[in-house]
Amino acid sequence: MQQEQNSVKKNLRKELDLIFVKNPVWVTGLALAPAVVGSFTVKNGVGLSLVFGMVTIPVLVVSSFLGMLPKKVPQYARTAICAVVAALMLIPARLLAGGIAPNLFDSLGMYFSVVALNTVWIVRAPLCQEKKPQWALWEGVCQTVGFSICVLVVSALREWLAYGTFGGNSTVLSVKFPAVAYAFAGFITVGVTAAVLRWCVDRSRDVVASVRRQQKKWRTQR
Amino acid sequence: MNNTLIGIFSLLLTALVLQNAVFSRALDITSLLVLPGGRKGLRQFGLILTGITTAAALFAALLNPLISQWENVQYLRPVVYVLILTLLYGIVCFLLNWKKRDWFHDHSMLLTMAFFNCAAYGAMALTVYSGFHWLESTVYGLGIGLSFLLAVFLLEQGRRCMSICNIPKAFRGLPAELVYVGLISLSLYGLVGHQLAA
Amino acid sequence: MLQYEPKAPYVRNRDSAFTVMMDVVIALLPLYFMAFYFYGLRALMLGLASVAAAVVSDFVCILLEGKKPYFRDISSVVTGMMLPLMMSAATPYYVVVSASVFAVVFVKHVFGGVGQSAFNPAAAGFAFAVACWPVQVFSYPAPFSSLEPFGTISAGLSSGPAWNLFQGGVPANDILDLLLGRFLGPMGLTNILVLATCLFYLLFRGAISWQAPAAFFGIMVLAMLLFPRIPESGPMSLVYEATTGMWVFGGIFMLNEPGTLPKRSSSRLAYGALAAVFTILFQRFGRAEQTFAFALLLTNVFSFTLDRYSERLLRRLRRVYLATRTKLSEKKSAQRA
Amino acid sequence: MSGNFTRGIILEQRKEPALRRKLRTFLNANYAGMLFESDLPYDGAALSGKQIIEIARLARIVDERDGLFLHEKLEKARRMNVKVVVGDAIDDEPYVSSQLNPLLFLKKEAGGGLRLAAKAVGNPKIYFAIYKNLSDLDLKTKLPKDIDGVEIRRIHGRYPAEFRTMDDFDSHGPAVLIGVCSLIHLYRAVYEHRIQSTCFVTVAGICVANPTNLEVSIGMTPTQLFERCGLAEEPGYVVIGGSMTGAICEDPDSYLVGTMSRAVLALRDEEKKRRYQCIGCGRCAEVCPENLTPFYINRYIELGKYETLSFYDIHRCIGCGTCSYICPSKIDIAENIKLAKIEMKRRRHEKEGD
Repeated sequence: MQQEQNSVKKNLRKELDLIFVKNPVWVTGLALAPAVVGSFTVKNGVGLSLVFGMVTIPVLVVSSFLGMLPKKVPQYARTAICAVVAALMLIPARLLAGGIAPNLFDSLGMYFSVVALNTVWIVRAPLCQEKKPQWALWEGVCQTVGFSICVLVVSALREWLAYGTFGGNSTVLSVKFPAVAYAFAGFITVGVTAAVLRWCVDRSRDVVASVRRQQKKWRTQR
Repeated sequence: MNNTLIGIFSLLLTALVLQNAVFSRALDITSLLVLPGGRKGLRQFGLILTGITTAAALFAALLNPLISQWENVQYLRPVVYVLILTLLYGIVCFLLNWKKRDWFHDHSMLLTMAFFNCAAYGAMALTVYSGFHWLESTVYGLGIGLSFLLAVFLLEQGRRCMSICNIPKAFRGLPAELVYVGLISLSLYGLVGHQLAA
Repeated sequence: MLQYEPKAPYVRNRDSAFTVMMDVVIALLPLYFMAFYFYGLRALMLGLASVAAAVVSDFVCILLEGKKPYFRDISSVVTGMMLPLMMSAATPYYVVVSASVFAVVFVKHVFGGVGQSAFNPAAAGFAFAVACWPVQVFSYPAPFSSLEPFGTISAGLSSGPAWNLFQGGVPANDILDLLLGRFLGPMGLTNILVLATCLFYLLFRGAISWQAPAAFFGIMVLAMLLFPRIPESGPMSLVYEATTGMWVFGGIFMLNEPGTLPKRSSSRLAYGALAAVFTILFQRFGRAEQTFAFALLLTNVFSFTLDRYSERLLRRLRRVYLATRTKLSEKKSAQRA
Repeated sequence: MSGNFTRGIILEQRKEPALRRKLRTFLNANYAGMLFESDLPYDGAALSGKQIIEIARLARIVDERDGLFLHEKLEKARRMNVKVVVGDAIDDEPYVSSQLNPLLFLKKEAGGGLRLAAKAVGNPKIYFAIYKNLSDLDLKTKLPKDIDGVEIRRIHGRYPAEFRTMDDFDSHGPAVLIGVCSLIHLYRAVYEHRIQSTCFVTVAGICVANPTNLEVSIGMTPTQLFERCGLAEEPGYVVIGGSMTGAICEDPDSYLVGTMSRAVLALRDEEKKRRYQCIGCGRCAEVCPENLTPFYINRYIELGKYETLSFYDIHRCIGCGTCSYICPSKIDIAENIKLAKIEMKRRRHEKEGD
């Protein structure tokens, strides 16, 4: 019983790493295309995260169910089923996006649909076949949160610098950098924020390690 | 005849440089940056991708007149495209699994990444947005694939150059490469000007 | 006895990294003098703001990297001095400052600081400024018009002869005015005679090598003479392009930036030629009136590769040379025997 | 003349006061007794080639160019049927004139020694080789056209000239280079049956009051030499060998000057060592006489990527130090390359050992 609880905790914690330490975009470099070009306003960022969640979570869950199929079914057939699911999930995502903001689809253009073919599920779906459905669901949620955080941070930064606004509301910024909304600035912004994240993670690791060392010292002194 | 040739050539150049799939649209940047297998793997991937984008663009152009009469076509178009890709993927995998089992076993992940990919989808979507007929869209699809190969070539130079740079620890690897690609994109900006990525 | 251990050789050249950079700074000073002569105090203030921004951001970056700050390195001063010269004298301060911050932080220090930059910082900074504020960068005040050092500019701004060329027309300026730099243009690089003097100073001092500029200017001049982009004769086109284009300044100062220039002399020739080809292509098909900075950024990508190919060629030649030499000597000894 | 177009650096020679001054002797007490026993006659003309080689062996003469025994060198040259014997007085490094000065002041011994060596090898052509630098306009000593009837060839061009000497004599056929000092010792061995117990050393440097060339007994210490020539000030550091390729002498009181020393320099600890970062100017590649790219070699050494170094042909490096000389950032490129070569050899041995 104790062991089971421990493993549950361990699993929960392991997937939580996806939010910062193993962030799918910043650290692993998956699903970069929408994060780089699509995210130049916060609205776009919200839209992208929404589609990402609506596509990735079901696909990962379905993939874990596909793991229960007999071994005779080849891997490529399973991937194809996942792709079909992803494509079908675009329809409700589109409807939902239209409900939130009518012009969201137009401002995202191609990148709205490109999210359906994001590399996160292409890489993770085969690995999710060995997982139980609830863990696949949890992983999908964590991936979505990680992706959303990245996209929201990048898009907020870019919108603020490019248009001097935040989610459409004007803020205090006397100088605007219109070029930050362009594709090249997207690359640079994602790169620099990734470096900042890595720097923070390294720093926090150092801090945690030093705290642990200190605790050990006290314990041995006692 | 001459005019069509010139038109096709200029279209190819446009797809290669002016609307480079990687530098101005960031399509497929993930496979460019994180695909394992080194230089050789990336080149192989680029070749496979070129074939796929060409075929996908051709199919999209052929299917476009059929589906454009549907109701709510803008809802269904992406779905149809992904389904076409899936179908192509299934057929190719089946054939390869049947005929060249060993090769397929080694390269199945590469193939999956190349099929379910922004570039393949982008080739289909962009040809339809631009209203090309089938020859033009095939050339455009080829151009997208070739532009990925061009990006592979440029990034190879960048990786070599960065291998002797004393890059700060936080930037090493992915972030520095992203900034590098961004600066190449900036240099191409002088050629393109600002065009909204469709 | 010794604080440190000196290593062989014990006699060293007097030039140091400081003096090499200082030569470039000295070569840039006459351009600032010209800018001051044409546009008054504002030109100098722009330069000062840019240099200050570059130095401060350089300092901050070095501290962030956890290195020791190091005041003998003045490469950021050079970057900061180059940037405003390429822009209009009426450019707002924030344009200049953000361009130099971009150049130092996102181009120089991301790739490891001085001497290791994969891209030319000044070119990237200028490209960023053009991408963000093309209007501010490319609308020029008339020379000798009084500009307020601070605050908004009251003098009228308009586009210069470079814009005419970009549009495919012939500028209406007097040739003498063009040669003396009295036309609407970037604040520091209109006078081609001063630029030529700077080139000769740098070459004479050994601060730059002759290969890259020779190949670059050779091809550029040939292209301008043979394939003019405006309906004019070759020599006239050359005069128009050389006086109004940024490529003359760029070929002297930015192309020869030591960090991005290839190291072998043969690859320097190829690099200059490649830069010229890209410059011409960007000029013809580009979407801005000054595209040299963009072309140079693309050329920088190939710097390391050119060196590598040059090295590979040299290796091959060396092997062939050694093989033939041993063969010859064997033949000789066989004859003697 | 072809040397004028080679790569390299133009160096200030700084030979002058030492080169102009007379060669002085500074010997210890037992110099007079250093003779070997032999029945051979004290006459060069009466000796056969083999006998001369035997005398060189008995006198234990060491060539100061490369540290080989003279008799071994001569024997090898005899076997190879050498066409040219060159008396080497190429002091291409600044301050050093310990071959040139004896050549000018001991003309008879040098010329005679070269003739003897030529006889030992089998009567080929003979020349002396002197370095003619592009910048030695300040040289007050007139260099003669011939020494004791032997023609002087001048090696032209920029600093690393010694490794180029062979190319100048290549047209004649195989050549052998012998240092002038060992030729003088050969002459003495033949005519006086004297064992080599002395060597020629330049004592110079900014801190030396009277820079001079000395003939000293082997086994003196640098401190003694400085006492002989006088120190203008306390030296910052002492260098044994040339100013370009020599080594630091850690302890001038106990180091023993030998045949290969060539020069003892007392240099001022002038400027504080300023360390700059590499600015990537590529001057090292411009001056490298072997046409290597020291910039990349140094960068890869710093990164520890030793496997790439063979691509840049690091084994062709002759260690002349031009790259370190020219470097505006004062990086010790030549030293780094030297250490890297040792490290690469060690790794190769380790690999073979496994």
